[in-house]
Amino acid sequence: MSHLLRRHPTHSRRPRSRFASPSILWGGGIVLFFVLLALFAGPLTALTGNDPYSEHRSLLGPRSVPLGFGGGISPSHWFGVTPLRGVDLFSIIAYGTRVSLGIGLASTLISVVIGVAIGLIAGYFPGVTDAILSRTMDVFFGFPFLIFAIALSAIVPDSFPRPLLLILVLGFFGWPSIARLIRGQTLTLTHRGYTSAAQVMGASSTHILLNEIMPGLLPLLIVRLTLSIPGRIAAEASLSFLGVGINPPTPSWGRTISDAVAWALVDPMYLIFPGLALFLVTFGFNLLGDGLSDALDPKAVIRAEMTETAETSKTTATESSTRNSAPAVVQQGGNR
Amino acid sequence: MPSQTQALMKASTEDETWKGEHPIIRVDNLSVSFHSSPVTHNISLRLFPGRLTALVGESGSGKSVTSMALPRLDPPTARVSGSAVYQSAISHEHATAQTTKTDQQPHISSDSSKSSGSNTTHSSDQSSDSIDLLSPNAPVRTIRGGLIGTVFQEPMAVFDPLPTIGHQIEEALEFHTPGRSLSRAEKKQKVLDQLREVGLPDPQRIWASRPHELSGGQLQRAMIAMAIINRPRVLIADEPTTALDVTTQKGILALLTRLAHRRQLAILLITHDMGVVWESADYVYVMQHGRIVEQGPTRQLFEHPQQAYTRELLAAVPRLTIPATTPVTTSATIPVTASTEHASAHAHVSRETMAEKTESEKTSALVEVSHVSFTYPCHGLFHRSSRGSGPALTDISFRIDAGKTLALVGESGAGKTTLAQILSAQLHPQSGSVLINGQNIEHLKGSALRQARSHIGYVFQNSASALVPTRTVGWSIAEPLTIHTNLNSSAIRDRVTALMKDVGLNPALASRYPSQLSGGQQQRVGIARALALHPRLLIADEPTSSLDVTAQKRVLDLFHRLQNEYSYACLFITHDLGIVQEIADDVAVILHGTIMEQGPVDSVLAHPHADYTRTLLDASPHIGVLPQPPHTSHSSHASADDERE
Amino acid sequence: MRMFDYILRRLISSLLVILIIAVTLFLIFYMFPSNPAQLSCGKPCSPEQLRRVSAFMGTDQPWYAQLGAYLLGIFAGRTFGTGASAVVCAAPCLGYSFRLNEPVTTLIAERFPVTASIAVGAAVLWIIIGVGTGVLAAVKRNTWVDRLLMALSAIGISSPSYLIGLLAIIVFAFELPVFPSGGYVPFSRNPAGWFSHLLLPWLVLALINAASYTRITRTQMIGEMEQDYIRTERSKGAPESVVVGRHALRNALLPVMTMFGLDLGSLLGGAVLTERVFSMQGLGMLLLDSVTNLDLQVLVGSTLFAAALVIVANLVVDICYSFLDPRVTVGR
Amino acid sequence: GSRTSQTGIGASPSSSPNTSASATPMKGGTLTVLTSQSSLSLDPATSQSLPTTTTGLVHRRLTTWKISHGKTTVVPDLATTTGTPSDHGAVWTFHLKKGLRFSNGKPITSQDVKWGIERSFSDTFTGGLSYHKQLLAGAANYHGPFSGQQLNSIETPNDSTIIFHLNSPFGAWPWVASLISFAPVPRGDGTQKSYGNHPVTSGPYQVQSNSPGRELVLTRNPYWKASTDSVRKAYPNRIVYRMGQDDTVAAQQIMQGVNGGDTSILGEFVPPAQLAQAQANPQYSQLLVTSGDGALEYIAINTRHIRNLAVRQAILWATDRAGYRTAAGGAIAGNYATTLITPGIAGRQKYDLYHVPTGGDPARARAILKRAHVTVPTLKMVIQQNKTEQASAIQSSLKKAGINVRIQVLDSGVYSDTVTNNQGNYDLTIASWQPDFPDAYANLAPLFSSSMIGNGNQNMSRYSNRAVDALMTQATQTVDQKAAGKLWAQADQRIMHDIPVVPLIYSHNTFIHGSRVAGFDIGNFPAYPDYLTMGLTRD
Ligand SMILES: Nc1ncnc2c1ncn2[C@@H]1O[C@H](COP(=O)(O)OP(=O)(O)OP(=O)(O)O)[C@@H](O)[C@H]1O
Ligand SMILES: Nc1ncnc2c1ncn2[C@@H]1O[C@H](COP(=O)(O)OP(=O)(O)OP(=O)(O)O)[C@@H](O)[C@H]1O
Ligand SMILES: [Mg+2]
Ligand SMILES: [Mg+2]
Repeated sequence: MSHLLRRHPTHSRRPRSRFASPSILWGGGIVLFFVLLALFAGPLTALTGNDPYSEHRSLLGPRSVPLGFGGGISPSHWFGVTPLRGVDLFSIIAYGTRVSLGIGLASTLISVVIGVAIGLIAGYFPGVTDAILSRTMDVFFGFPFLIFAIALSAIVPDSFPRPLLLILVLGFFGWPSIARLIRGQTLTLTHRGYTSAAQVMGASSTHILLNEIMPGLLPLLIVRLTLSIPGRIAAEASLSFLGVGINPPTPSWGRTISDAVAWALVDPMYLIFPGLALFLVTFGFNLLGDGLSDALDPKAVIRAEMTETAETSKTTATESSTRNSAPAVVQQGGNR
Repeated sequence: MPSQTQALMKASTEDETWKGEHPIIRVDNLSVSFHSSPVTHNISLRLFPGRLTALVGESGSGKSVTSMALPRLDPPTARVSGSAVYQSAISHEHATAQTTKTDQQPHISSDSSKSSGSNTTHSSDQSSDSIDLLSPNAPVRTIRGGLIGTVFQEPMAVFDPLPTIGHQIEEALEFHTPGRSLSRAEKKQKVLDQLREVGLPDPQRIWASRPHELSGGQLQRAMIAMAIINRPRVLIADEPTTALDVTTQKGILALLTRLAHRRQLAILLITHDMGVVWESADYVYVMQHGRIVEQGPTRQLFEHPQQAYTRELLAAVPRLTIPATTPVTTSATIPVTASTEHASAHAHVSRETMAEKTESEKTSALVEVSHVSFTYPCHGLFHRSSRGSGPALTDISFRIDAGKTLALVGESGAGKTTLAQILSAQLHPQSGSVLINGQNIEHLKGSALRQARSHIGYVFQNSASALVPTRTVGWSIAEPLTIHTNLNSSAIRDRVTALMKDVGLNPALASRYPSQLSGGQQQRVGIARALALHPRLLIADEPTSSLDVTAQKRVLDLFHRLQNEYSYACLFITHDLGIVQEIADDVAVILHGTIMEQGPVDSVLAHPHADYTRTLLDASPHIGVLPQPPHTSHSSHASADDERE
Repeated sequence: MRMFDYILRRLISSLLVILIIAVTLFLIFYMFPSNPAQLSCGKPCSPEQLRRVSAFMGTDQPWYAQLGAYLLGIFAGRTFGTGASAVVCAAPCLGYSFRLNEPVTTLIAERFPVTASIAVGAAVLWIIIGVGTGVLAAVKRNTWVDRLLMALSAIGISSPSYLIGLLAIIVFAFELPVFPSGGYVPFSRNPAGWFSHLLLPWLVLALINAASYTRITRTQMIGEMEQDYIRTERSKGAPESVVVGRHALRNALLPVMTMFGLDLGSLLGGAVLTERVFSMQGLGMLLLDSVTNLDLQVLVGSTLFAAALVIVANLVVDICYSFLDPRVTVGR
Repeated sequence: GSRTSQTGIGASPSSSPNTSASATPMKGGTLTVLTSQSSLSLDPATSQSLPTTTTGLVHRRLTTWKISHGKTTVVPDLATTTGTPSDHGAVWTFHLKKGLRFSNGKPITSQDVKWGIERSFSDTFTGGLSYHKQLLAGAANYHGPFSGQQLNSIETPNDSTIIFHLNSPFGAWPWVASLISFAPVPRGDGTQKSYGNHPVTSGPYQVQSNSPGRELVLTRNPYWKASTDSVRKAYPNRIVYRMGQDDTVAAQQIMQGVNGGDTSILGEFVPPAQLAQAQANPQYSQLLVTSGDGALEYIAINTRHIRNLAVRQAILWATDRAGYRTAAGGAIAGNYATTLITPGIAGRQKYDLYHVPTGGDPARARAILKRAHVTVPTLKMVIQQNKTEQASAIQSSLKKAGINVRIQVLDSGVYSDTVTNNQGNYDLTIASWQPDFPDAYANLAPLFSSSMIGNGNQNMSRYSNRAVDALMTQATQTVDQKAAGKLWAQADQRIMHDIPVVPLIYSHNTFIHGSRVAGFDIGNFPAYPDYLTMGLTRD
């Protein structure tokens, strides 16, 4: 129903142009690049005959530091090898994309779904519902996430896949902050005229939440989301730093970065490559988020159209016949 | 240069009442376009100090867009071309001396030379005091608020929701007071005085209130107060009285005229109410389709309308036709044009319905309100601004039968909107009951409530904020259909197109966002949405306040037609007694939250019992017997006119 | 009085929240593979000895009994052991650390100033930096200023705090030694030292946190700048600084404030990574050490304290919200 | 010495005496000890500290260790001799020196020593070294002195004489008497648990201020007399402990000499990255001091889970020790290990039962498994955070032999609990062990005695062999150290036949000290620097 009027002739070209802003293209491109990297980590690393597990001890010096330029960069080891064990760093990063991106996306998804749902409900239904949900958020806030993570890593059987555990932990502890933000915004949006209008129309709460309130939350939510994904990847890194991240040998950016920090002065490339990957992904998501929230903001659409109409005035001319085919409006004054 | 001066003289010498004065604002060839499609074409206007210039025209013709270009308050997407020059009134003598001859030809913008705009600033004798308003170097901050005060069309959204009204007005004062010359108390006092001047009854409370705690009319007056507090030279008032009841409207108009005279203020009054134009404007420009189609001194224009559109405008005004028995002397004035027939036909209908009513008295009413009282709770933990405000409604009772319309008229802030909100279960009364279709709506919950509400159409007073800003207006009109019907999308689209045509909107506008529409267009979107489901009860809160007479007529006809077709009950909130007479069967007059009197329209208007009703009737702008010398029609202001400062 | 009622109601429900957290913590510990007493049994440890230690520490009791004793202790105080060597923990007893030999309340009292110094200073910085850059980016939308700020904030967001922290130490404490590399000097002992030791952690935390504030502020500002009231402000002749600073910003700050309250609240409960990297013994390190050493009572005590801070922060945020946004009523 | 090697306050004999700065320390100055630990107990009853590290600075004992020219010997401390055995070594008598005083000025008597030992039996005070608790007669049901009971197996006939009655003869008692529990506590004092935060001291330093987990400041004890003490040099005027330090930052700080790093030492091993960094820089490498063969690092195989000897053999053969060592930082990490008793312990016999190549022999491992017709399920290896790389190296070497290993990294507390509790829910773990005193008893018994399984004890292989138990008991009771040594060596080889562990390396601990720190020496035992002889040089 929401796309009802999008199919109107004048709209036929909007979806393409609206979502074709440079931010979306660049951001989407970067994100896509990493998604592809994750998917094709196998074939890609196979090009040089590497995998993220094999040790290349011959490439290490007597102090277990990679020999050669830039941490052992060579045609067969594009990013060099790691100190101590001489594992191919490119393979680690390529395979690590799976874990890191997976954790970032999946846990964010969980948090956002729970957080938005609970935030909306708490903000929209005052009184008991709000009180109960808000206090639940308090419990989660008050509960040290780290402690929980550490405890869980001890309690949960090790046969339970660690990445999944991290996704769940990060997901279930990440929602309250989203929920609270959403709740606050919902409180404000509930008092907007158009929300009352929908209520008076007899719209169900679901309808109002989805159609009146959600769109108003979107810009904030998208920003929060794009902040969240890299935040989760970083959180995985922090957990690794404290020793409760992904278990070896599964490669992950977080663990690699946390291991590499100490080597910053000895083998800087060990830190720079995964750090750069993390930064690029963050940057990509942020660009994408900025672009998306612009694309979803009607005022921005209007602005975009402005420049666009100038460019595509020809197409508009041909379309105007279609537009006019809609029965002309009656009574614009009688004498034209 | 020469052509410029000529154009200027042409404009300024059209009528002897201008006394050869020099325009304070000259607009030439102003065109505004949105994404390279123009909405106004070569508009030329003159504003004179001490004069009230009216800009009338159909909804969406570009009135707001044109006027907002002067203080450069157009949306950023607007492209403005042409010229607009401000010239201080000091050096007017020269121009006055040159005024020699009267040009009776309407000054159509397309006549004037293209080059005029750029030259104005270099006019030799006034260069020091003239400001090119559209130049990028124009001192916008001095212009806005200081030279040009602005009253916006939609009063509900114009205030920052967080600070108090008093604070926001004080701030306007600060921007144009050099240094810190005013103490806090002084500022507050000034603001309170100004609030009182615009006719707000309890300035202290208004001062301390937040925007959401005020009624539409209260906000509108606060806006006016804010616009004039710095004594600007020019005031642009975009439909400043739409949310006001007639008495207040009259007061505001009187105030504006007084200000114009006293302070030598040039006022550009945008309105669709020809009655208002007649009563207060000195000069009128008529706009249609983005062009000025006709202009002239008020009387002349009313007496000899040249353009068909102008005539139509004049004809379509719903006139207050008061039966002979009324004590009001102006009652006999019957419009010049053909609406007599219609009005009497309608009167007939009302009489019929009255007869039916007595028969059906025992059948249950569609709406039955008994002994409803409501007081706004004190909001927030810290905000005690509503302290001292008494109950918004006290002991309200009335009924509306199916197929009948009850008009609710009353002072601004009387509690009309509050009552409408109670009827639609947005607010719950502290006492009393509201039965709709026999159900106590207050006790309904969940799907029962939603079901009940699907039979209620509600036109919001603040049409702009009642539309989702992130959705196209087509979506908004379709919303009730998507909620309550299973129509497929093409059926819905057809329905939306039909509805838009019904209310006089070009269906092509369906793909626009609310912010891209004019005030009247937004309002009609709201009406179309309310009618989408053929409600059994229609609550319309000042649904035509922003509409020009043609559009208004169209909407009222639509209401009639649909009511005949679906025989819904209607609560119609308005302040226009003319509309009341045209559309309503019964009328309730509300003051300070209490119904002063109610009954069939004709009998109430003919035999008003309550003093307030009488005041209302007196205050209603009547287009008196035409032609009428302007001096007599303005006699009430005459004394004020003399007190020039 | 509404205010008072509301706060009272919130405080009562907060007690429930605290209780739930305490129960959960005890439950989690109960699920641990075995007895924390093992760690303080000594080397070598006989079963008999282990039993005694367990009895002394109370870990031989079922979890609910331990929890009950713990909760009771908060109000009535507790005594561990008997006779001359009994450990008395006066009410409000949040537990006793058998590892550090101090009541948890004492530990918290010692550590809180450290964490508070870090948190408050960083918070002040990041709210200024974050909101400032956010407003700037919004005002300069789509210019290179905006892009630069967005890129910088992307770096901030994508950097784990320990990474930035360690790199900052390497650069500012070692390569060009202008700041101390870590540690905490109490303000009372040496204000200048306090400041210089805290500057680096403040900056690091502030930069990282500011990044998300930049973004949120920017988005909100852009939204507000398109509202109708902005036009009204301009029509009054308001200088752009007032339009942006006084009106748009105030409206835009509402969600920012929600976030800020929470962030500050939880940071006051311990800035684990920052404290660790900068070797500052605040609540975060206390908490971390207590997990690492299975020091249950310290863990519960400091968690409850942190939780209380968060709850208070939430309450303050909610009250502020109703104060700042008159349309919202908290006591509904 | 300990379960996990990083107690920083721990204990080995080896080849080269590792002396750093040749300059002799001066008297005075403030020495800073940076440590990542979050607690430091100075309570004689609860500490597990070595005599040559922190507690050695504040507490004297009956005997203590002297490290000179790389040799570690037990020497008299408070006592005049290292103890006189009688009754075949089941009774030991000590006499106190004259003129000994506590930091509060009171004279130190034999009752104070007795009180200190008795205190360690109290239920309140647990967590210390408990070797004496199993050895002293009649101690099983003793609950400490606070309820008025005395431990009768400790006699104090006069103020300067103290006599110990043991369950059975115990030859290494002089070493036991050097442990922290034998430090005096003023009689009647120290009833409170927090005593360890501000103890009355007998060594050259006393506690000036102590905020647990954060900072400890030691200043001179005016009542300590150098004339009564042959070991402690007491150079610095003040010693400050900074706890909870990030070891990477601390090592860097010391290397670069910023922020007082020049007068500081790091309480832990140098982290691998900083180790590599310092080795590469001649200026920094001077600051490093590496011990000789210290703790034994090994893979403990949970013999309760992996009962099949063939599997344990396969693991032994598959293990790539060279890979392990590389992952631990290279040659500097230590020498390859084949025996269980570490070099430098009296009686150790060097042997190599299997002659596994250092890089492992996965083919042989496969062959063993094939011959035994076993398929090995995926094995669970629990490790601590700091062993991640090494564990990964082991994992990949076992994989070559077809043995899959799943690594679980655990936080230190949880790790300790997991490997020492009664369930033993793991198959493999990487551990290292440095004895608490240089005696084969402390080397083997805690790791392989069946009484040391679970309950928080260190037999992580959960190895239980009656013959070995008997052999160890016999060795323990042998007072003649030579004869005992033979028995221990026999036990060593006997255990290795069962392969409950795979010995990896004898770790070399590398420490770092500031450029102005001198006397930072590591003897053959323990593989930790001697805090008692450290001091600052003149600028
Ligand atoms: N949310 C609120 N809180 C407190 N007072 C309110 C609130 N809303 C309205 N009021 C007050 O209640 C009174 C009635 O308001 P209402 O909106 O019903 O007036 P109205 O008759 O619709 O006026 P108008 O014609 O100006 O729209 C006014 O004095 C107004 O200031
Ligand atoms: N931001 C915008 N973008 C695109 N079109 C716009 C925008 N604002 C106004 N318009 C269009 O410009 C035309 C003139 O609008 P304007 O607001 O001036 O009308 P108006 O004469 O004030 O009408 P009303 O009496 O209904 O307020 C309308 O057709 C409107 O739809
Ligand atoms: Mg308009
Ligand atoms: Mg109203």
